[in-house]
Amino acid sequence: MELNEKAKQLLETGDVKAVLGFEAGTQGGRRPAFARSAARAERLSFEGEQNLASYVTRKEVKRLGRVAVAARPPVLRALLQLMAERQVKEQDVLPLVQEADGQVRELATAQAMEEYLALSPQQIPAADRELMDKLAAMSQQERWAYWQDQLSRCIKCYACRSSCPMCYCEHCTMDCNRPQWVPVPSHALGNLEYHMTRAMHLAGRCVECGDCGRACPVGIPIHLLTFNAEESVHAQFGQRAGASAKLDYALSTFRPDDKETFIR
Amino acid sequence: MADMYQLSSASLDGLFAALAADGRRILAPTDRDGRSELNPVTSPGQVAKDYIQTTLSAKEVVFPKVERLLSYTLAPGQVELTDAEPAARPTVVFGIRPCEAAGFQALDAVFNWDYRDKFFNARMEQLAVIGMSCTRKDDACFCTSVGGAPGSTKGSDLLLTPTASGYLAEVITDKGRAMVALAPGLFTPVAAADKSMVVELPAALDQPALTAKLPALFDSPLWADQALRCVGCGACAFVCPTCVCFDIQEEADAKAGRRLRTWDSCGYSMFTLHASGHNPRDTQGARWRQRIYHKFATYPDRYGQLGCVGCGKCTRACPVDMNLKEHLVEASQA
Amino acid sequence: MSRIGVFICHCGENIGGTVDCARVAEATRAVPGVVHSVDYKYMCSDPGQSMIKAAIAEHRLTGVVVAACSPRMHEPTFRNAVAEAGLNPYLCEMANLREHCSWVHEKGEPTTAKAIDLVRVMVEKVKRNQPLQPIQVPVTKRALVLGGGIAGIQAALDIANAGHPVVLVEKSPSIGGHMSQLSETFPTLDCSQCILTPRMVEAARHPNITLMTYAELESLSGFIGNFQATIRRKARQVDEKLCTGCGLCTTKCPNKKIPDAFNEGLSTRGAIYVPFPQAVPNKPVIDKLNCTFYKTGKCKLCEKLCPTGAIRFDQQDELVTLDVGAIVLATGFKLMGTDQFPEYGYGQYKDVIDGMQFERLASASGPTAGAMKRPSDGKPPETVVFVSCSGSRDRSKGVPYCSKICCMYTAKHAMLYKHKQHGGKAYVFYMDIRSCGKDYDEFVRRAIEEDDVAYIRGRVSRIYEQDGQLVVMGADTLQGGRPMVIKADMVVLATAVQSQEGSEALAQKLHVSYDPYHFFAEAHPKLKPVETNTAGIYLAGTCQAPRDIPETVAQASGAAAKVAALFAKSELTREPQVAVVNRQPPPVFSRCVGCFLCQSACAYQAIEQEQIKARDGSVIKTVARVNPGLCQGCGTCVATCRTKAIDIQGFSNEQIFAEIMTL
Amino acid sequence: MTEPFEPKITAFVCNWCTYAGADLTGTSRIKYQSNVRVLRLPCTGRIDFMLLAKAFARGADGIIISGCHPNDCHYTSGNYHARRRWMIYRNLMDFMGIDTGRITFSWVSAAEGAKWAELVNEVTTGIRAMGPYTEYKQLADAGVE
Repeated sequence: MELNEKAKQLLETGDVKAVLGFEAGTQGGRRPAFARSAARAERLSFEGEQNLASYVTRKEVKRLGRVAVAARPPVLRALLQLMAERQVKEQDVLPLVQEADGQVRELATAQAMEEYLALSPQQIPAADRELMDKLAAMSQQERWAYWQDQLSRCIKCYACRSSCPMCYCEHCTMDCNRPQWVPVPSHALGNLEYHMTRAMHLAGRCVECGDCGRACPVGIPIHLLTFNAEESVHAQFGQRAGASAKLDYALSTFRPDDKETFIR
Repeated sequence: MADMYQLSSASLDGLFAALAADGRRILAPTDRDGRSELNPVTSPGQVAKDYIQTTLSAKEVVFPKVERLLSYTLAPGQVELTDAEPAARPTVVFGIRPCEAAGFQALDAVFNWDYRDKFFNARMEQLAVIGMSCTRKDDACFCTSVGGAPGSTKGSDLLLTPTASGYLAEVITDKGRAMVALAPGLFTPVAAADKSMVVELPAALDQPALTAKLPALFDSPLWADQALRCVGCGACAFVCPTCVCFDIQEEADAKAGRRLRTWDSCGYSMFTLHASGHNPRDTQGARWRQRIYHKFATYPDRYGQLGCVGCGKCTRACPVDMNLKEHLVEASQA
Repeated sequence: MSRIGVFICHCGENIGGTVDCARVAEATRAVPGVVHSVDYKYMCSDPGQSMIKAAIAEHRLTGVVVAACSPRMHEPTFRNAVAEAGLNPYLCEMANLREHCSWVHEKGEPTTAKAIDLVRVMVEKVKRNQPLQPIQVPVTKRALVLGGGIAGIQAALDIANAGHPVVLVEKSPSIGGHMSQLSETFPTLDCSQCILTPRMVEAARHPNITLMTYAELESLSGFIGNFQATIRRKARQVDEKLCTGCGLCTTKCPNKKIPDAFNEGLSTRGAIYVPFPQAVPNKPVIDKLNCTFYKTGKCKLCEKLCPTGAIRFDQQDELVTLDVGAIVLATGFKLMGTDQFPEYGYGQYKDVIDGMQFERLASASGPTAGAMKRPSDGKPPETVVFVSCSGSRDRSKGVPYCSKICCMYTAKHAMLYKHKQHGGKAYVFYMDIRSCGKDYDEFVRRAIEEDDVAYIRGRVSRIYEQDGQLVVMGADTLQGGRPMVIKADMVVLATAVQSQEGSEALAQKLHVSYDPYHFFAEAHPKLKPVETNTAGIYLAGTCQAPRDIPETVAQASGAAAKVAALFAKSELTREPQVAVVNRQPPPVFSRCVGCFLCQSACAYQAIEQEQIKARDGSVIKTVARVNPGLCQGCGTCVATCRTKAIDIQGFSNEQIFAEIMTL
Repeated sequence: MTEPFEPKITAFVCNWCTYAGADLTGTSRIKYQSNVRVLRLPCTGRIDFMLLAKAFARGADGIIISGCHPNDCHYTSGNYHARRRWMIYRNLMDFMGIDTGRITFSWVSAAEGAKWAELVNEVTTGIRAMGPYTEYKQLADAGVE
C-alpha cells in the first residue's frame, strides 16, 4: 500500500483530519502537501525532503485536528522532541513510515516511534560531514573569513527559522525588542548574532534534518552551525535530541563531573 | 520607435571596458555553486552563462537590504541629527531579465507616490539597466500573464537580445543612448529587430479577469487552503523585484544612535501585530491573501500598475514551493 | 524620562586619594538622564545620607546611584536612606569605586576613567530599575521534627515552649534514640537515662507536641512556611488508646528468641514488645516479621490475654498529611558494624563488640544489669582492649572523616570497665587523642592517670581467637613501632559514626543536599550551620555530622531558634530579587511557549505550571510560573529561556543589556 | 607616534564568589591593571551567552567570565549549568571563527582575592599583546549601505 491509499483510508475512517505528505511541485521538484479529502490524498507520496514536523506546531495546522504525517527518522525525532517540550501531544499526530516491503506503518505512540528510531542510526550526511571537517581543519581566521563571506549573503528572510521543526516559538528571541537582543537589520552583526543565537538555541534540540540549510534561498550552509552545536552536546554530554518523548535537555541539566579543559 | 543596433559577442568586452572607463560599476549575474547572484564584474567572461534568473532581484541596487537614514548623538537636553547621504555611484546592471527590469517601475510607484524618497531616487538616477531577453524559461516564469514578455523592453535602458551573430541592442532611453555613445564603434545600426531566439511563453491566466474577481474572492477559503503549506518566512518578499515593504530600526545607546531602513515582509506573523496584542492578520491564510491582493488588487487600484512582474523568483526561492503562478491560476478558476 | 541622582563618595582618602571624584561627578553630569551629580567625603555618614535624602526631594529623583564601596558592604545602608526619603529602595544602586577601583589601581587618569565607566554603567542600570516590593509569604506556624532522639526532643521542646505546635515523628516504637541506650555520659559520668527520660516524658506530655512514634515521612511538597508533609504511621497492631501498658502480653508471648535491638543483640525479646522499660510511649508493638501469627496464621495469644482488648491484628498503616511551616531534621546516625573488619574477625568473634554494645553491658538497665560479663560465656573479662578509630579516618573503609565522639567514649568505657572490674586491665589503642571540649582532656587524663588505663599509640593490625581468648596484635609507635601482642578477654571497637540508614533517600524527598557520606549538608559551613539549602528545613545533631550530646543539644536549640524566628511573624518577607514569567494581555497572554526547559534547570523546584483558561474554563495555554516563595533569584532559568519570557527582578535583561551597552 | 593599545576588558562575575573575591582583592590592597570593567550578576547561571556576544559587539577586546568553583555555588548548581553552556558555546564560537582566546572562563572564590588580581593581569597583558579585536569591531558597519 502506498501513502495515498493509506491516506484515503485514514481520512475516510476519520482517524485523522488531514494527512501530510509530499506531492509533485515546480520544475519536477517535490513539495509538502496537505490532504484533507480522499480526492486530495490521491497525489500524496513519501517522496520529498522537507521535515514535515515543522507544520504540526503551527496553529493553522493544529486547528485541523489530528494529522497523519509521512515520517522519516528526522521527522520522528522532531516529533518526539516536540512531545518532550510539550508542544505536541501523542494523540494529535499519527506518524506514518514506509517499511522496506513498501508497507505503510502507523507509529501511533511515542514508544513505537522510539523503538523505530532505535533501529535507524542518526548520522550527518557525508557531504556535510566533509565540509564540517574541512572547516575544522582551517585556521580560526580562515573559518571567520568563510562564515563572514557566507553570512554576508544572508538576507534574514528567516526561511531557516520558519522551516525548522524546533523553531516553534511564537515569540522568537529575534523578535524581542526590550532589549533588542539581536539587531533586526540584516547587516554583518545582525546576521552573525542571529545565526549564532539560533545555533545555541538548537544545541541539544536539533534533530539534524538539515532543513534550515535546505530552505536557505541563497544557499548558506547554516545547518552546519546547528549540527556543530548538536554534535558537541552529544560528544560532551552523550545526549541526542529527539531520542525520547521524555525531556532530557542537556543544557538544563548537569553532572558535577562534566569535563572541560578551559576553565581556570 | 527605439533605435536598434547589432552588437557582436566579442564587442561586449569593449562595452564593459567603456562603461568602466566612464567610472561605472557593472553588476551582472555571476555563478555561485549552481545559483546565480548579482555581483560586480569587469568583463563579460565573469557573467554567468545560461542563467534563468538571479536568486535575489536587482532591487537591492536601489533599495538595499539595510541602509542608514540618519545618525544622532545625545547629550542632556540636546539631540544632534545627521542625515545620511546615500552613497550612490554610477552603476550599470547588466543582463537582468526583462521581467526584473520592469520591476523598477513598481518600486518607483511607491517611493515616489506621496513622498519622494531621497535614497531611492539618488540610486535610481545613477542606475542604468542593460536588460537581456530570455532564450529560456522554467515552470516559475509567467511574465506574459502579467503584461510582460521575454523580450520586453519595459524597464531597460538598453535591451540586448541574443541573435545568431551576437546581440540585437535596442536603445530605449537616453540613459541607453548615453551608454551607446560611450563606444559608438561597437554598435552597428540595423533596420529590423531579430528576436527569433526569444523564448515562447504562453500566458497562463487572464490577469485582468482575476483582478476583477478578487474582491469577490476575499472571504473564500481558498487562501487559507493555499497557505497551509506556507511556512511564513520572508524569502518570497525579499527576492521579489517589486516588494517594497521596509522596517525602520533604531540602533542606539545612551549617547548615540543610528536609524536604519531594512527589508520587511507581510508574510511574517508579527508584521501587523499591534502593541495591544491584537493582530488583524493573525493567520498565514490572511497574510498570504494580503500578498496576492496587494500585488493584484491594491497596486492596480492605487498606482495603475501591477505589483508583480511574473519573474517567478518567489517560487524558486520558496522553501516549500509556493508556486505563485499555479496559485493565481487556481484563484482565477475558483 | 528618568531623573537620576549620582553621589560620589571619597571614603576619606580611600577613594578620593586615588580617584578624581570631582571629575567623576562632572563627567557623570553629561550623561543623559542624570539631573544631579555630586561628590562628598563620606556618603555613609549622617550628613552624607541626609544629602541624598534632600536631593531626592529637591530634584524629584527617580533613581539613585551611590558610587562608594562594595554593594556587599553598604547597599542596605543606602537603600534604607533612599526609602526614608520616600523613594522605593530598589531604585538605588551602588557603583563600587573602592574595592574594585581605588584600592586596586594606582592614582591616575586610567583609574579615574574606570571610575567614570563604573558610574555610567550603574546610571544606565538604575534608569531601568523597577520599584520592587519585598515578597510576603504566609507561614503555617506548626513545625515538623523528624527523629525522636535527643536532638529531635530538644528541638521539639524548644519550639513547643516558644508556643508553637510541633509534630515529632520517630520511626522506632519509642522516642529516646541512641542516648537512651547509653550507660553513663562523658565527661561527668552521669547516667544517661536519668537525664534523658525526664525530657522524653516532658515531650510526651507537652500540650504543643504531638508524638508520632513508629512513623516515617512518606513525602513532602510545598516550600518554606507552606510545606505539606505526608506521614506514614506504621501499624503497631496495638490500639494505643486502649493499651494500659500493663506488659502482660510482652511477658506471655511464646516467642522469646528474638535478638533485642535496644540491647544491641546482647539479649532477646518477644514478638510483641516494648523496646525498653522507660519507652515513651510505653505501649508495645508487634514485630510482624517474627510474630508466630504472622508466620503461621496461628497463635494470637496476646489478643486472648489482653485485659483491655487493645491488640489489633487488623490494624493497617495509615497516611496523615500535615501542613507545616518548618522542618527540623534530627534523624541521627548509625555505627559501622563490627562485620566491616576482616582483620578483626568479621564480627564473628562474640567478644569483639562495638561501643554501643559496651554501653549496654555497662548499663544498669542492660542485659547484665551493669555487671561486666563478656558476651561469649558471661565470664568477667580480666583484660579488655579498646580500639579507637575503628573505621574512622580510614579511606579504605570509606570514612576519611573523624567520628569525633570515639576518643571520649573510649576513655569513658575504659574508666567504667575499671570501676566495675577491679584489678582488670584496660588497654586503649589510638591514633591520637582528640579531647577538645570543656573538661574533656581532664577526663581523658583521669582515665590514664587515676584509673591507669594503658594508652598505646598505635593501630591494631589483627585480632584472632586462641583458646578462649582474643590475641590482639598491634604496635606501639611511641616506642619505635614496637610490636604489641595482648591476650584479651574482650575487645571493644570504637567503630565509625555513619549517616543514618536511608539518609540519601530522605534527602532527595526533602530536596536537601548531602555530602558524599550522606550526612545532610548545611547551607553554609560557617554562617548557616543549621540551615539547609532548602529554605525552611533545618538541621540538628548527627544527621549533619558526627557530634556529641552537648553539641547536638546546642544545635537543636539553634535550629529551634531559627524555627521560632520564622514563626514570629505570620508572613515571612523575602528579597524581591526573584524570577518572573512574562505576562501580556490576550491573545498573547505570555511570551512563554510552555516548553518547560527551565523547570529542570531550577535547583529549587520554583517553576510551576499555570494554565491560562478561557471563560468557559477551557485551557488556552499552559505557561511557566515562578513561585516567589521558592525562587532564590539565581537566574539560571533566565539564561535558559529562548523566548526571554523569564526575567529576574533587579538583574533584568534590560538592565544587564544596558550595562554592557554603556561600556 | 600613536599611543600604546589599551585593551577593553569586560568581566561578567557572580555576586557570591568572584565579586566577593574581587572585593577581597580590594580590601587586601592587591594592585592589578585597570582595563577591566566588572558587571555583577547573581550567578554564573544567569549569564546568557548572548551577553558575551554583546560585549564583543560593543567593542570588548577581551572577556572574563568567572564564578564559584564547582560545588561552591551559592545556588547549589548555577555554575554547573553555566559550565555546560560555555562548553557548547565555546565550541560554536570556534567553529564560527570567533577568537576563543579572547574569552577567559574561570572560577574565583570569595577567598581568592589574589587569584582575581592574577587573572585580570594575565588576561589584560595577553589581550594587549593580541591587539584590538578588529575583526569583530568591523562588523558594526559592515553590510550597511
